[in-house]
Amino acid sequence: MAYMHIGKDFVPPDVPGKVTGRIKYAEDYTRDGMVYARLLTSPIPHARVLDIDASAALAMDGVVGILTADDVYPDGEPQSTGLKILTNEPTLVGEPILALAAVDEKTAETALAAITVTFERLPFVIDPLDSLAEGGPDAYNGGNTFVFRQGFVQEKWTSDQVASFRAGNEPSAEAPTELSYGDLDASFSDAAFVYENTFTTAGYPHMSMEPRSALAYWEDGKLYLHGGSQSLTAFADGIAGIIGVAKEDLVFVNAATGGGFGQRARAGSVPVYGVPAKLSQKINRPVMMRVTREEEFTIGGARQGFQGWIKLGFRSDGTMAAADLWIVSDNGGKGGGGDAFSATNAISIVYQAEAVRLRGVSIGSNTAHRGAQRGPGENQIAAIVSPILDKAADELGIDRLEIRKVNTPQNGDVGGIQRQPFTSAYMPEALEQTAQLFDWEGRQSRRRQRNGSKITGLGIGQGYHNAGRSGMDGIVMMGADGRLKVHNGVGNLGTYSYASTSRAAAEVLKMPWESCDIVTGRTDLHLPITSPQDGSNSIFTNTRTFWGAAQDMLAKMKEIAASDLGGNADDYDVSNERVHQIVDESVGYSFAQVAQRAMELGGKYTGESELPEDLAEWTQIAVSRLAGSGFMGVYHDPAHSGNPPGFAVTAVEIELDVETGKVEVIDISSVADSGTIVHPQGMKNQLVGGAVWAIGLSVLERHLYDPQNGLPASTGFWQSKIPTYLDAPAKIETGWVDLPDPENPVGARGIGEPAMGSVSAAINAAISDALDGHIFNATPVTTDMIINHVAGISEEWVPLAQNNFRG
Amino acid sequence: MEDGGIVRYKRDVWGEEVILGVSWDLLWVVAVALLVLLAAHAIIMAALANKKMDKPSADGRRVMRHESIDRLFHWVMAISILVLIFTGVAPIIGLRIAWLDIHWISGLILTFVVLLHIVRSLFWQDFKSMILGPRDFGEPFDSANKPGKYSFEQKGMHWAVTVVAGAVIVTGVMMFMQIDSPFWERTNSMPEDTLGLVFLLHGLSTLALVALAATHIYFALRPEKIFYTRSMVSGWISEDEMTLNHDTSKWAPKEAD
Amino acid sequence: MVATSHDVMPDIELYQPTDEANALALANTLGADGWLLGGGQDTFGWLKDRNKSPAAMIELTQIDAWKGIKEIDDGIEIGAVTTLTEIANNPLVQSRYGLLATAASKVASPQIRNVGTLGGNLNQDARCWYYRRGLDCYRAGGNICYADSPEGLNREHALFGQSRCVAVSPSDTAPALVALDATMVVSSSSGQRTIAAQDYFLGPDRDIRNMTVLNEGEILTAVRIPSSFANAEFYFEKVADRNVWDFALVNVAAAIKVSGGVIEDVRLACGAVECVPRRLEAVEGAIRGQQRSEELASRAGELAVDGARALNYNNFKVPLMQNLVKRAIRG
Amino acid sequence: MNPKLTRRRFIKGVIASGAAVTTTTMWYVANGQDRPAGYVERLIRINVNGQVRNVDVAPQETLASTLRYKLGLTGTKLGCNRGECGACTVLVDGTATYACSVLTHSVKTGMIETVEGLESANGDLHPVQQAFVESLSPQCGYCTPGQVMAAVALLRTNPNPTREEARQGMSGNLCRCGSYDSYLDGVMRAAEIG
Repeated sequence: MAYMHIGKDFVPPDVPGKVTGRIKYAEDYTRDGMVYARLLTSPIPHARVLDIDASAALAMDGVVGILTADDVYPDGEPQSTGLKILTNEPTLVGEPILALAAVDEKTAETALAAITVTFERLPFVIDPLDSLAEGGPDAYNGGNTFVFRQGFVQEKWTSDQVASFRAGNEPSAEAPTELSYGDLDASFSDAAFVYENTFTTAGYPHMSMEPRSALAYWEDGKLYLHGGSQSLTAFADGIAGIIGVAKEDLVFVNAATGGGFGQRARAGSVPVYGVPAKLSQKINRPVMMRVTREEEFTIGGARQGFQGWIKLGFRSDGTMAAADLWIVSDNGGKGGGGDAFSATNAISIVYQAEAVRLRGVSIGSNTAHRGAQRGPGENQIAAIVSPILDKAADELGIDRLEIRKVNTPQNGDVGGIQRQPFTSAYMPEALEQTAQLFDWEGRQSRRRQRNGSKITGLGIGQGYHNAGRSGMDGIVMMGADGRLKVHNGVGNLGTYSYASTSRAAAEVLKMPWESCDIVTGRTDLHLPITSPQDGSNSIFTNTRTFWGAAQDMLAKMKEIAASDLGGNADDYDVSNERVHQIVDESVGYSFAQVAQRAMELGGKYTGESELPEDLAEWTQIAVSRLAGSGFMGVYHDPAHSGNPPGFAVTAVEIELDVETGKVEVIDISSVADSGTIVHPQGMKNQLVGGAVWAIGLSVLERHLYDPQNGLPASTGFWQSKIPTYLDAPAKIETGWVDLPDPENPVGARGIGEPAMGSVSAAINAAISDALDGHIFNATPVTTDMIINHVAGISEEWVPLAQNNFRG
Repeated sequence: MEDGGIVRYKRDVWGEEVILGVSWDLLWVVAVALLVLLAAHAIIMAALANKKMDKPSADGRRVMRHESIDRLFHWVMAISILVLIFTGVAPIIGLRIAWLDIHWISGLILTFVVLLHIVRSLFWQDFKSMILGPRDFGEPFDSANKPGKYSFEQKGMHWAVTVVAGAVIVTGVMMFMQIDSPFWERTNSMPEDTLGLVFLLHGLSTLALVALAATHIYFALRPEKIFYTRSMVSGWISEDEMTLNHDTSKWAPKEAD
Repeated sequence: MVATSHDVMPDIELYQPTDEANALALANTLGADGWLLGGGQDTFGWLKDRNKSPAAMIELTQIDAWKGIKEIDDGIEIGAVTTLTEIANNPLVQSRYGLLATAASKVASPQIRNVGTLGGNLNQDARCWYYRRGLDCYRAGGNICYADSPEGLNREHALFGQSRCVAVSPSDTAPALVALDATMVVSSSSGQRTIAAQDYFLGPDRDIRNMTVLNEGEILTAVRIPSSFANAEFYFEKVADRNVWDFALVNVAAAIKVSGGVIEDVRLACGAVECVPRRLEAVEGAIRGQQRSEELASRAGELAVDGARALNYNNFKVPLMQNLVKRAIRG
Repeated sequence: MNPKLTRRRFIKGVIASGAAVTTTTMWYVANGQDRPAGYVERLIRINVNGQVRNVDVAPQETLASTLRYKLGLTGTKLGCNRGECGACTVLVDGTATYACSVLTHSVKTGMIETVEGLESANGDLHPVQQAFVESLSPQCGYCTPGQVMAAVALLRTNPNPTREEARQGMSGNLCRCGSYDSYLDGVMRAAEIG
């Protein structure tokens, strides 16, 4: 289908501001009378605050005030895992205890040193398996896991069960969570090749470039909060509740966000914005809370680590008969994360396994809190499964691309524990296109070729994430100038989907992009609710809402034109910013005129009546404030059916140096199946960005906590090993299938997360390939692991260790 | 880290203040105090010197005071203690030498020798001769009351050294167990506050040992006492020296060969 | 308490002397509470964290006499505050002492090399994260090592010369200078002394608080590289987790004179395996005068790790060091 | 007594009392001397983006603090404040420098360029900025000002870099979004249109 805007590049309105430094992030704002707040955080992994003596600090020149958990929670802290605004019961080193405001940051830091906090030290644990073992310490007060509606629970295995698991055996303990479909035993008995082993994947921090600094001030009863988030209205909706301010009294200002990667999608993972909000309320001054890189690490969240056991069975034709998983998920010091379930779903979906079972439990450790991180679950497991798939291929004498083809999901298939049908699936096309782009066949001659100490490894991998939601709201407005204003509550974290989805509205009205404005960046511009911008859903979710809102406006235009100029509504169409009769284009209104008429008519045309049912409360507030101010198109999106998958396929070539253990990624070719491509440059950015993230997951990034004292070692970019320019290849090849999805008006599905998983799967497969099929069953595979493997050294580390990855 | 006069404090791994060890400034306090006291003593002795004291003759019949084995023990102890003091103090005063291995090796030697000495003194030596009783305290004030084999001062010095060296050795061994050695790999099993206490005691007893060693050496070199030092080398003292300084009814040494 | 993550430079005075005498006088009078400031790339983290609290900084980069690269009778002299970028790009260094040029080009990142100085790279403090976190460990004047224990995170730590502290020399240029038989020129208000590069660095056995022989009031003002190994065959390799902004897991620097396939003379040093750049004299002795060959290289590698004592998580450094030395000799 | 010990303890005491600034002053007063030459004055004039600005700069102040909090040039971002990310990259006499890791006093005689100073008088974007827009190089944009400045410095010394040279030249700038490929596209395009 030929579109005016969909599938075409454009300049998102915020890009010039980014290259000139003019666009403002939270910390770039100032306010008259603004004071600086800094946090005093827990030096102890698990403790209880017995006493806080801040008298000396408060007596210092320039100190304006402090905020403690008692100020924030006069009736006591919520008894659950999850970050608090401030706490008296820290469960990780670096958790905020109190905040102090002073005239400048230096004074605040000096004053903090004068505060004496008396702690009661409590038992702590860094490795979830140590907590599972009978008599092992619990990360939380009252248990080592938190069960919805049950509260804190103690989950314990016998020491022998833990030891046996660490020794590489299937866990024998009862699993609190068990999900499955199919006849596992029957399917395994059909298998010609069965692989079974324990595995571990490291948790690691999101480390967005922008620390979560925030500015807050109160003005005539309204809270103005400047902060960074992945979502705009969805985040504001949530943070209002956390801070305890009415939705209509919160103005959330968020023009740009310095990265999120899952951790700033929902307010629950950034409650620290409550600190400047509450503090400024207490001291009646605007408060800028500066957050350091180290604090960004400790409260910025991390990916869940897995300590797992996996068993995969393959038939002689290569099809995956069964997949059985037992996963202990690291819930960190603050809970959160459902990675194990997503991981299992991903195996079911990507390899179309006939029978699948997940047994699992989430256990706390006194480390950084866990939350969704780019492809949570799907991407860790992609890197674990891919080398196993290759082993099966080699054992069964099948080509490694072929075994993926025989297992590939496609149109009409179902997948996941719920056996949900896909809205559409073009993975076979993606596999084929990747093979072409990468010249998979041609490169086979290079496979395992040795050049000095370097061995070439080839790998191919697939990534998946559910990539679309529905049920949100859309608002478009038009004033007497005839310009289209898309009221947009999507967050701006660098995917530009806020802009590309807005173009669906322009598409409906066949308007030139120059005549359209995106209204966004602060919630007092009256923006509709939308889904949090996580789970690669924005493109699918919001093209639906903006398309719908524009359709509503289009219908209203035709109605007005028909009633004014004669004929029926469906005798009319739009083009060149006019609504006109199809037979005689001269009969019609310019958009400026029809908007004018709409405002004269009022009522449903200006949002004053006949609003769609089920508009979210947040949207209702926006609509009520916009009502009567202009020609309005408003829409509530009904639920879609089926699972809109985001798929990606990647092939890589690596060079592995057996003498240094270094893995250099030489070539990456990634192809996306995410329906119709809305914004090619944006799509390419997601693919290349995902590739760099994958290098981090596969060979670099990990958590380092000292089991002796619970102190974090990997608090900066350096020790977190964030991939640099020279850790990524100079060029990454990208492509896309670009076939439409029927459940989306423009045929689009998301891609952000799968774009990473496919590359991780390919890199870990390539590493095994270079080492004659040796499988590490771990991410990341670091330099030292490779050297030790080649040299036949076994380190003295604890098997399946979590959070002190290889020391 | 902060100095608090006698004790130095540090932050433990979680930021709580704990004892780090003794304040080494005390080393200079001890040094100065010793100089003053010993100098004073020397001056007084010099003043008294004109009051004629008959100096015993080293000639004539010789009696055995220290068996060769005991002399060997003494000198090995002496050397290891001096080495320990030097290697322990060197890094504190900023001497850049690889002191640690020498230090713990000398420490082990001292420990070993002390143990041997204890065993020997209990079963083979005349242990009673070193016992410090109430009557001994009158000795210095009554020229008629002469000591047996060991004078009040000698017993006092011996037992002071015993106590202090004991403390240094016990704490030293505990510290030794906190570093890597040929015998074990170190761990961090000892709590930091306990560790600090051990360091403090080791430091304090070291200071006392420095004082005692200096005093001991000073008196060993005093002209009126030098014959004792000679006896620690050659083993004998003259009958004259014996009768003048000791009560032969309390101590009847055998002939020196 | 260490319960705050600091981020702002606390009050510290700054002196910007423009002539040598003045700088040396300041260093002398300020002594322990004067911090010698080169490019500051190792300094500001310490100060922002408030883990080191000098009263004043003495900036050395305004003194032209201590900048630049010039020829001397026997070789070249490099001012201590010459930037790493200048050294990496200097034609003289590139042509005759490529080993140093390569080493300098491997340090950290371009921007850090742009302001970071040779002196700073040589004098930078240990990177052990426990120490950097501001814990009162042995090196900080305390009475404990958190890294050298069964559970300590010591993947980046020492294989040799551990003595209570197990931190390693983090410098990339230090091993290169040891291999080039360089001499350090150290000045103070009471005069000047020169020290061989390999004697310039101190292990914890001799001084657990300081990594060099510099005394209070002394300043490293220049480095002299003799012509003895000019234009020799050089090999430098740094292996780190990341290819930018990372410290070596192990690095190796070799200067080899070969004629007719025979190794006439050689100097070898490894970084990040000991608290000082480790000169491999035993290896040098064993291969000097030998026919260069794969076997000789392998033997050199084995000899290089003789006596290594691995901690719990750094066993991999043994084969890594062995391989790097092998590669250096193999060429 | 050992001078080392006593002096250190004296200093510790003073610093502990949070009065580091007065320490050396006290030392000189105590010794009846004037401050030695080289002591910095706080009021300085610095040239930023071609404009000479008078500003009161503390001795220990970093250039990033001066730019952001004294001159309001918030285009220069603080991603880590530790020289580990490059978001604060500015040019000092044309050399790419981490503004978070250099003292303002150390560069007060130099020509300082920030991302705000690149546009031409008539508001046209600098070729690098233009190319970054056309290549959609930025994602979240937080590292972008630093990437822009690094690219400007690179292209001044090497107007026509190979992609590999550009990769090396840009390598002091971290991008957590992983947009390296798109930034390199931008640098290569800038070299063309520049």
